[in-house]
Parts: sequence; structure tokens; C-alpha cells
Amino acid sequence: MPEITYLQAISDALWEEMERDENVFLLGEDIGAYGGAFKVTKGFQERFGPKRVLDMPMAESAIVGAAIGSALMGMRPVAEMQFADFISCAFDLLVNFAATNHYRWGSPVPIVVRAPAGGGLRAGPFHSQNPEAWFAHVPGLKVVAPATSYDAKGLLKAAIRDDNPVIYFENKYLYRHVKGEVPEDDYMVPIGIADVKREGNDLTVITYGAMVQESLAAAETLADEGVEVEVVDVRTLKPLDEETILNSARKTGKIAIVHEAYRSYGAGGELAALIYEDAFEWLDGPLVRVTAPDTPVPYSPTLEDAFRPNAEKIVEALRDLATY
Amino acid sequence: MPEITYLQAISDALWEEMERDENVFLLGEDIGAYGGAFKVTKGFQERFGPKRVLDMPMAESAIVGAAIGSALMGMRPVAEMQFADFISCAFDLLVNFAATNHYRWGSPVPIVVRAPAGGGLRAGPFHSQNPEAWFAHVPGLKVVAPATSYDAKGLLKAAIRDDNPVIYFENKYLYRHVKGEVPEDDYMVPIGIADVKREGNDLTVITYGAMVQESLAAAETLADEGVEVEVVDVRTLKPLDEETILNSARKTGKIAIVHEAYRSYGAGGELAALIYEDAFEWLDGPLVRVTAPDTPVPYSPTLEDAFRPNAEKIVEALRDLATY
Amino acid sequence: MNLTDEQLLDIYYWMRLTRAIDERITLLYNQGKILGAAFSERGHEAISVGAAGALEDDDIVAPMHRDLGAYLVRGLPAREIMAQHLGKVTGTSRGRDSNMHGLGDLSHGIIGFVSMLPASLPVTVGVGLSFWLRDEGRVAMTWFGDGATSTGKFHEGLNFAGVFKLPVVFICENNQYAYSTPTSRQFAIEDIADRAAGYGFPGIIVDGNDVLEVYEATKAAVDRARAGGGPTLIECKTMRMLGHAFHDNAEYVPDELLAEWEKKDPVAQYENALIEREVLTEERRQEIESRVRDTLEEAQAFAEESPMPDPADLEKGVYHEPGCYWEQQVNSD
Amino acid sequence: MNLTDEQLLDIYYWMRLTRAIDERITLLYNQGKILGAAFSERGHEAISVGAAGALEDDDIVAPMHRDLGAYLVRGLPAREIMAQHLGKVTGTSRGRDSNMHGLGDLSHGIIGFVSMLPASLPVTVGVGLSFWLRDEGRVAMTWFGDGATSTGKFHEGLNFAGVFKLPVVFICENNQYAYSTPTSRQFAIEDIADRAAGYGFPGIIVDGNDVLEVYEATKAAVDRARAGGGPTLIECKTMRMLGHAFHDNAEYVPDELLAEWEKKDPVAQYENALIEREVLTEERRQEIESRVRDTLEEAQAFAEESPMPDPADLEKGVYHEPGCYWEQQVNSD
Ligand SMILES: Cc1ncc(C[n+]2csc(CCOP(=O)(O)OP(=O)(O)O)c2C)c(N)n1
Ligand SMILES: Cc1ncc(C[n+]2csc(CCOP(=O)(O)OP(=O)(O)O)c2C)c(N)n1
Ligand SMILES: [Mg+2]
Ligand SMILES: [Mg+2]
Repeated sequence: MPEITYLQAISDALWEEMERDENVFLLGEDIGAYGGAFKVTKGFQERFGPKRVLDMPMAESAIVGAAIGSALMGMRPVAEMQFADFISCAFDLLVNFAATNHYRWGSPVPIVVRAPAGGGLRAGPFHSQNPEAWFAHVPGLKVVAPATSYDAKGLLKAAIRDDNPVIYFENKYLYRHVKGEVPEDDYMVPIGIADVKREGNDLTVITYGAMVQESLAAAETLADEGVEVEVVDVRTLKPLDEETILNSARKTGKIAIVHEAYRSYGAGGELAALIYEDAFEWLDGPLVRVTAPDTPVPYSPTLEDAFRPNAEKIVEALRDLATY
Repeated sequence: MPEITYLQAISDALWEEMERDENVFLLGEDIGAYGGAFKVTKGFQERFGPKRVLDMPMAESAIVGAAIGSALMGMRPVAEMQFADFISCAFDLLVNFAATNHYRWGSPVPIVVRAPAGGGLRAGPFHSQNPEAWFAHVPGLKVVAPATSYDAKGLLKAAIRDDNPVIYFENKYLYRHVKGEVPEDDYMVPIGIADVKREGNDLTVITYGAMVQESLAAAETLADEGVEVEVVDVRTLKPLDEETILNSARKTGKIAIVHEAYRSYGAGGELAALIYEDAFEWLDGPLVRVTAPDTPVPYSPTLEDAFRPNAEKIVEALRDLATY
Repeated sequence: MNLTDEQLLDIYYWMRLTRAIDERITLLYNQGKILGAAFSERGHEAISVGAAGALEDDDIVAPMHRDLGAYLVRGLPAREIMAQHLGKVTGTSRGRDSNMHGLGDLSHGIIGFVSMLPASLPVTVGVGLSFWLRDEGRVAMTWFGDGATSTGKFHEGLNFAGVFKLPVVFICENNQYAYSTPTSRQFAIEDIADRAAGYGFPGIIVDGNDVLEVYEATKAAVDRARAGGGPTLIECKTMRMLGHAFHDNAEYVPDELLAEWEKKDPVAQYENALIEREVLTEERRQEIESRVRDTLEEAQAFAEESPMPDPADLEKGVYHEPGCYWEQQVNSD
Repeated sequence: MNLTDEQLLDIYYWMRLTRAIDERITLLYNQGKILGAAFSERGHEAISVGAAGALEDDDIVAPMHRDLGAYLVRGLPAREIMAQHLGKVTGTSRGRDSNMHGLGDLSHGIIGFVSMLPASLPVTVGVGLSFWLRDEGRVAMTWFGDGATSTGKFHEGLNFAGVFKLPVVFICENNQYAYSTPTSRQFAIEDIADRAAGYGFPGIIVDGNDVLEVYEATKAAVDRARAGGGPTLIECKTMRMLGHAFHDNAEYVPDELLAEWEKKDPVAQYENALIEREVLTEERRQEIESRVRDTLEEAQAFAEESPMPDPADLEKGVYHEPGCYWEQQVNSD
């Protein structure tokens, strides 16, 4: 299997889906001739023409509205937010229109909104956010956040073929920092299925997105110290694969939850509640969360490094938990 | 002390704050001559004139933008969303501008956004939502959700005098269903302090907003059955009064979390995580959550009654927990 | 004007049916049979019927909360609308959404309404986009109020439709109030139609109480859109004759204003015109009236006899998947 | 035109200083000293300097990411801006925000910039609202690009300002591109100024490369706003001379277009005009140039010597309370 970057995996998924289904089209800002702010769609307009790779006015509600309307007509739009941060400008149509439509009158809204999220790139408070928790709280939306090239490609394909609105959080730090093997054949990673990225009997780390890599690195360190850490990559925040998470929690009894988003009322809360509800009798220690603190994402390297969780901080937390 | 409705308490707080400080002014849709969709500001324009009770165009981003700008100039705007549901239309300015401004360059943004939330009134998917979790996740915002006339008045006064942006979730069902004693003198309920609304040694219910009344009713029923339930009214979701919550959790060891909002990734998750982290050794049973399910708020009475948590459903859950 | 007499009478039928159902909804609300809120479109019949009437079957509409007539003209059964108001499982949204919200049914080319005004507008533009992308020769139409023109969605939608010259017709129902707010507090101009110039397409003004004028203007805009000429904004001047919703007695509206507009009642005006032109005979009038009554009574009876939704279905159909709640509904239709 | 020679030379100084700092920022970026993204305002100097120059000290501005000149004219020290670019604790935002974002300081009447374009616009309207409410005779001004005019915030802000006749001046910097998107993909009209008619106030077009034209037009708008005449939209036609941000080499911009606009360089043009009018002598030019150099070098040295923020301060100052992080900063100034 060829090794490709996370970015390439996303790009390939889009390309192959557009080849497969002429209803799939892309819309967003600067995605055409320019190929997108991160060059995910470079070369697409040459191949698929300007009508399937639409450069839009700078208006996120118009973009999401256009996606919803065309999806109702049977198309499969994939909308790009230039940065996940700007999804706040299309918030209303996503949470009120796209999310509720099927429940209210039965017409599916098969849209995918690609949201390049995450920090570590010195991009400051407005180009580094991780807003997945907002959307995971909304019935009717699906929310995914892949961590590897394999999952990025497979989940994007699944999202495009899903009949429901999917918010696809792709992590910008992973774009070029992660490479991985990807099958040459068409495949999908089913939405709603978590993945145990590393097995271990002593501790469980539950995580997703950019923090999967950091957690795996931390697990390596702990392995050297004789502690076997299981790393569960949630992959899909909504719907959540409760079984895989609970199985691991019951196996190790000691849980750390790791995410890049702000701590309070982040996705970690739901994961904690699930375990506290349904794996209580198996628990051997208190929950540990490793997350960003409750501050905007700061720009300066000294601040951002202190802000962003990483392998080192995870190691520290896991060591404490191991000795509990 | 006079007994007044929850709605009257809100109205009185606004009135008294406007009398106290000429920088306080109100802006929103139909709040002037009409007195607001719920008549909270009835008579205000006669007393304070059209410049302090501003009828705005139907444009929530303009309303919040106006609040932010005037707050930066030292005013104390209180913006009304006609329904909390429409706050999604002003989402970006709240989470990106108002929330981050002080952290980024030091100027406080003392705005209050009143958001009439909650269901039980057959108002359907777009006039019944409880979107507090979105905002509680955002560093820089404060989020309150009073349950009684006393707290409604005291928290609104505190919110108006706070130097930070405060989202004030007032529950529409409580408007006319709740009455309570309120001091005649000026008083505030400090933001960030929870309140034990009922003491008990057997179980703890942690809740806020409309579910406080339902939880207290449930606690009555359980008391008849010999189970003493402590009811902790969080009152402020952000910042959270961790100490009061943890004290109660440590005392009873058996926790139920109750809220009217959708279950997944709701505020209950953060409360659960907090307890699982910091009260783990005191826990005597699994977490129980009583919340709305993960569906839009349905209109029809049969559906909405099934959807919305109430005393009966809480009783059932507490009985299970008591026998654990 | 090249409508046949039968077409003119058809329009009359829809106007009458709309008015009759609207009045019945008013009555049911006053009897306490409709929970929550509900809206009257009294005075807007010419706009909803006239504009919807200018479309072909495979065009798409996204009406708002005062467009009962548009839903009816598009073929949404009166019984479903009535059942919807009573929260019954036989309502279009199966009791999940209320009154004029969520009356969506693509088999009639209708997109259901969402409260956040005007959420339907950018979505309708998206529908138009799909028609343009596929070169289908279809047209998308949406309705919205004077208040809705103050929102960002209005602007983003019209601007984008202009840039791509999409086949969309925008019907603005300027009824002089948004809830209690008069247009003078909503915009600093006289005519919303003037804004179209800022988006690069025509904006026109019509008498919103004259169904034939609405029809003609819309038909021209629809034809132009279908031919690739791009969008049109049509401002229909009218007056909201009752409160914002039934709970609102609209004290803030001057009596004289209502009296003045009462004289221009769109249904009565049209009836008189048809009588004058001798298109509407007393016989035809009675025949139409009895069809209207039959439909109305049947709709109400159906709605009242229909069951409430089963609470066991509460959590079904949030997501679409094969065999889901809504697929079962469609199959059982 | 009633500017004195000294005023004209002042404007020249700001133009030169803006250009010099902008070029230095470009250099520092290319040397890898600026992390993340950064923006050049090359070609926009006449707009940022000319418009800001038309205000009084107690007026308020909310510039955007290409308005270095406006920040400088308002008195924000060059050293703070330079330190901001290097992420230093001495930057305006204390290392918390980046490049032209978050350069807010109310002691200079400046509101810090937020990425979500044009977030500053409705906020500036709110500032204007407070001036109107308190009848203060002050004016609020904000700048935004051609791309920003497609957003809902543009519309909601202008509409509301129009309804209340607020003392706000809107400066649109039409530099023909929004990132890679040409204006033809952004709106279906020629001139954004035309949209003002839809909001009930004047819209005018100026040559955005002519600082005196920008100044004059803005001054007139500011005077009108101050006198209670309401808002003005000023569209400044110009060209973005470099990429969107430094990482963008702007291949999508035709070379001829750049060549054409290079001839209209606002700084060179103004310099030549002043020389021709014999306001700018060679002596004065050199004197100004040396002031510019001194400021620039001092700013860079200050920035480079300044420390990075202390990570221990990471969580401080999210909320305002007595004695908080930011109050300490202000007191230590
Ligand atoms: C975004 C948004 N804000 C507020 C409301 C509450 N609201 C419902 S209808 C209405 C007035 C609408 O006026 P208009 O658009 O003129 O339509 P009309 O009801 O007059 O037909 C308001 C303010 C809403 N539905 N959506
Ligand atoms: C709401 C929003 N969407 C997308 C972006 C990403 N973005 C940053 S600048 C820019 C182009 C802005 O163009 P314009 O308004 O013309 O200003 P210019 O950069 O040309 O001066 C875009 C798309 C943004 N900042 N805000
Ligand atoms: Mg109206
Ligand atoms: Mg531009």
C-alpha cells in the first residue's frame, strides 16, 4: 500500500468520489483555480471543470445554504470552510436547518462540511479552533474527526455517501505531519465506529484527531516504563461508538481523555459521562483529562506550546494515573 | 418579602438596573412599545424613553454587534434574543468577538444577552431549545441559568454589573409557572456560586434552570419513600462552582444530573467529568442522567411530553439509583 | 394577460380556499384547539396564490409562515395542513413541527419552513444552484417578509444568486410590519425592490393585493429565470391584517391603516373583478364555494379524527437510513 | 483643499512610515522571523492613512488586516506593532493575537481586529450607536474589503446604521481580490458604492491610490456624520499588490494588472505630487526619511529584544476583574 499524507488522503477521497458520482461537487472559497487555502483541491478544477469546483463569494451562510438546497435536490455537495473557525458564520443553517430537516419532514440533507481545525501552527485565536463539541451536541448532525491518512480517506468517503449532514473535522497540523498507508482500492471507514489504535491492559486513553498521534507517542514512553496503554481513537464523535469505548474502559479501569479543544464542556465531558454511567463498576481510578485550558488559542509560541496538549503532557498525566 | 413571578423578577431587575445606572440600556426586537414577545419590558419605553429601549431591525448579528460596540464605549447593553433559539444567528460575534476580546487586547465587553430558552410550551423545534452548552464551552463567556424568582433577579443584576459578556438563559416555562419571594432591597446573586436548593444525605441531583423545580418535586416524592435527595442548583454554568458540586457529590456518593437540553454533549457531560475526576473515591454508584433525548424538540404534546424531562422521569431514575 | 377563464377561476378557487382555511385556523386557535402559536395569512392570499401559480410542477418553492395559499396551490392537501395545526400524526411533519413550519414535501416541490428568518432563502438559492449546475430549466422560488430583509441571510442569498445568475425568484411580502416593528425601523428606504440593483438583477414592485398583478409579474420573472436570465426580486406591497400571530392583538397598528387596507381585501377585490368581467357567475361562485366548504370540512374532520403521534416514535427518524421512520411514512402514503 | 503644507507633509510621513514598516514586515517574514501568517498593505497606504487622517482624536476606528497605516496614524507605536508580529510580550496583544489581529487599544481609539470578516463592522456600528445615544458628536469608522461585502454582517451593519442614521463611516477597500477570488465572483455589480442606496445613505467612489482624494472624501463624510447626517459608504478603488498573505504568490493575478497599478503606487504618486507642488523639498524628504528610518529601526530592535510571553501567564486575563492581567499591563505602561 502506498504511503500518503493525511492531506493527500483527503484530496484523494474527494477526487475519487467525484469520479464515482457526478452528483458530488465542491463549493467553497478559493477552492478552484487556487486549489484551496491548503491546496486540498489543487488540480480539481482542471479535471472536473468550474461547475463541479465552485469558487464562492466570501459568505459562509450562502455556502452552507447552497449546499443544503442542492442536497435536497439530490446532489452531494462537499462544502469547504476555509478554516473550521469560520463555521461559526454558518452556524445557524447547520444546527437549525440541516440538522433538523429530516426529523421534521423526512427529506435527507446529504451535505459534508469540511472544517480544517486545530492548532500548533502559530495561527492564533481565529485559525486554530476545535469547535467539534458544538456540533456533537446537535441531534441530526454527524461529526467525525479522523487522525490518520487511512481514516481521513475512508471517513470522508463514508461522509460523502452518507444521507445525513456530516461535519468533517480535518486537523491542519496533521495535514503534512502525518503519513500512512492507504489501500489503492475503494474503501470506507464506517461512521460511528471507533478504532483501538493501540492495545494495552493498564490504562485507556480515549481521544481523537491530532491527539491520537500524541497519545500514541505517550503510550510508547509508558510502554518503556512498563505500563501498557490502550489508545482508543473515537474517530466519530456523533454517533458515538459506545461499545468500543466501554469495552476498553472496563478492561483497564483507568481512563484518560485527551483532546485539543478547550477543556470545559468539551467533548471529553460526554465521554466521561458515558463511562461513569456504564462502566462504573469496572473503574479503578479517577478520570484524567488532558486538554487545552479554557483560554482562546494564543499565538505566541511560548503560549501556544503551553496551551496545546502534547505527548509530554499526556505522559505526565498517565504516569500519575498509572500509580493511582 | 413580596412574592413575584420569575418573569416579574427579570423585569424588575432590568428596571432597577436602568434606574441605577444610566449606562444600562436595552436593545432587541419588539421590546419597545410592544414590551417584548413575553412582555418582560412592558412599560419600559414609557419610563426610560426610546433611546434606552431600542427596537431593532430583525438582525441578531446587528443586535449583538451593537451591544459589543457600545459596551466597548462604556455602556451596559442588555440585548434580548426574542427566543434563545435565534442566538444561533448571532453566534459568531458572541463566540469570536465578545468572548475573546479581553484576552486578546484587554478591553472588557460588558454585555448581557438575554436568551429565553426551554420548552414545555408546545412551541416546536425552533422556539424551545436549550443551547447553553455551546456557550459554556467558550472561554471568555459567562453563562447563567436561574431557576427561581430570587435567582433570576439577583443573577440578572450581577450579570449587568459584570465586566464580561454574560449569556443569561431565562426559562420560558418558568416565566409564569414559578413564583417566589424576592427582597425589596437591592441584592445580587454572585455569578459562579451554586446553591443547594434542598439538603439530603442519600442522593445528589445536580441541575439548573427549569429542571430545578422538577428535581425538587422529585425529591419530595423520594422523601416520602425515605430517601433524602440533595438538590444542587448549579445556577452558573460558567464559571462553575466546583466546590459546592464536589461537596455534595462527596457527601452522598450517588449522583444524578438533570437537564432539559439534549443529552449528548450537553452540560451534563462536564458536570459528570468534574465529579469523576475529583470525587471519584467517594462515589457509591454509577452516574444517572435525566435529560432530553437526542432529537429536535417536537411540537405535538404527546411527543413533547415524552421528550421533556419532568419530576416523574426524575423520580424513576432516582429510585433506581437509590437501590443501587 | 392570457389566462383562460378556467385559469382565472382556478385562481379564484385557491384564493377562496386559502381564506376559508385561514379563517378556520383562526377559529380553531380561538377555541383553544391549536396549541402554541399560529399565524394568519389574511390579506396575503394574492401573493401566495399568485406567485405560486406562476410555476410549473417540477419547480420548487420555499414558502414562509404566511403562505398557506402557496402550499395549497402546490398541492399539499388541506387535511395535512389542518392535521399539522392540531399536532396530529397525519400532519405533514407527523406532529414534529408546528403550524406553518416544517410543511415540507418534495413530492409537491415544497421545502419546509424553518423559523430562523429567512433560512429558506439561502437554501432556495442552493436549489437554484442545483438547477443551474444540471442545466435543468427549473426555477426555485421563495417568500419572505419585510423584516427578513434586514438579515444577513437575505443579503448572502441574493448576492450569491446574482453572481451566478441563478434561476431564483425572490418574493418579498412587504406587509408593513415585522411583528410590532414597522418598516421604518427595519430599513431607511421606501422600496425593498431597490436593493436588487445592488445585486445586479431586476427588482420590481407590485400591488400585493392584486392577484393577477402578482401572477403576471411573477410569471415574467419565472420565464426569465427559466431562460437563463437570472433572478428577480419582486416586492409585493400589502398589509398584515391580523396580529403577528394569534396571541398578538396588534394594538400598535393604527386602525385607519387597517381600515384602508380592508377596502383592498385581495379576495373580495378579485371576486368583484371576476364578477364584473362576467367570468364568475353566481352559479360558478356557488359551485366553487361548495368545493371550498367540502375541502375545508373534510380537512377539519380528518384532522380532528386523526390520532396524536405515538410517543414511542419520538426518537425515530433523526437520521436518514434505509427503512427509517420517514421511509415507512412515505411507503404508507 | 485646505490642508497646510505641514499637514500635507504629515500625511507624507505616515505614508512613508507605513510603507517602510510594511516592507520590513515582508522582509522579516521572508527571513522566517514571523511565524504563522502575515499581511502586506502595499498599495493600500492612501486608504488607511487618508481615511484615518480625517478623524479627531476621540473618534474610534476599527481597521482591518491591511490597515497598518491607520493604526500608525492613530498613534499605536510602531514598536508595539513590530513586537506583535514577532509574538513578543511587548506587542499590543501581549503575544496572544497575531500580525494585524488584536491590535486594539482604546487609549488610541482603536478596536482590535477579528478574523471573521467583517466582524468589526457591526461592532463599529455599535460604537456609533453609543455616540448617538449619548449625543457625543463622535464618529466611528471601519475598513473592510471587497470580499467582506458578501457577508451578512456587512448588510446587517449597514442597514442598522442607516435606520438609526448613526455617525459611522464605512471604508470599503476594493482591491479587486479577496484572497484568490476576483470581484466578478464576489458581486454582480460594478461598484459596491451603489449598495448604499439600499441603506438610505450616500455611497461614493474614490481613487484609493490618491491619498488626498481619500482624505477629502472621508473628511466630508466624517463632518456629515458628526453633524447628525448619518453614515456614508466610501468605496476606494485600488489593487492588492502582493499575495493575500505572504505565503501566497498570487499567480492568479494577471501581470499586466499589477504593472498597471504599479504605476499608480500611492506613495510614489503622492511624493511626486508634493515635489511638484514644491511642498516636499529634498531637505524635508531626507528629514522625513530619517525619522521613518529611526522609528523603523527602533521598532525592530525593540521587538527583537523583547521577551516572549511567559507561559505562566497563559490563563490570565480571560475575564476582566479588578487587578487582572490586563489591568496590570495598563498600569505598567
Ligand atoms: C432570525 C429571526 N429572528 C427573530 C425571529 C422572531 N420573529 C418571528 S416572525 C418575526 C417578524 C417577521 O417579520 P416579517 O419578516 O416582516 O414577516 P411577517 O411576519 O410580517 O410576514 C420575528 C421577529 C425569527 N423568526 N427569526
Ligand atoms: C468570514 C470569513 N470567511 C473567510 C475568511 C478567510 N479569509 C481571510 S481574508 C479573505 C479574503 C478577504 O478579502 P477582502 O475582504 O477583499 O479583503 P482583502 O484581503 O482583499 O484586503 C478570506 C476569504 C475570513 N477571514 N472570514
Ligand atoms: Mg412583515
Ligand atoms: Mg479584497
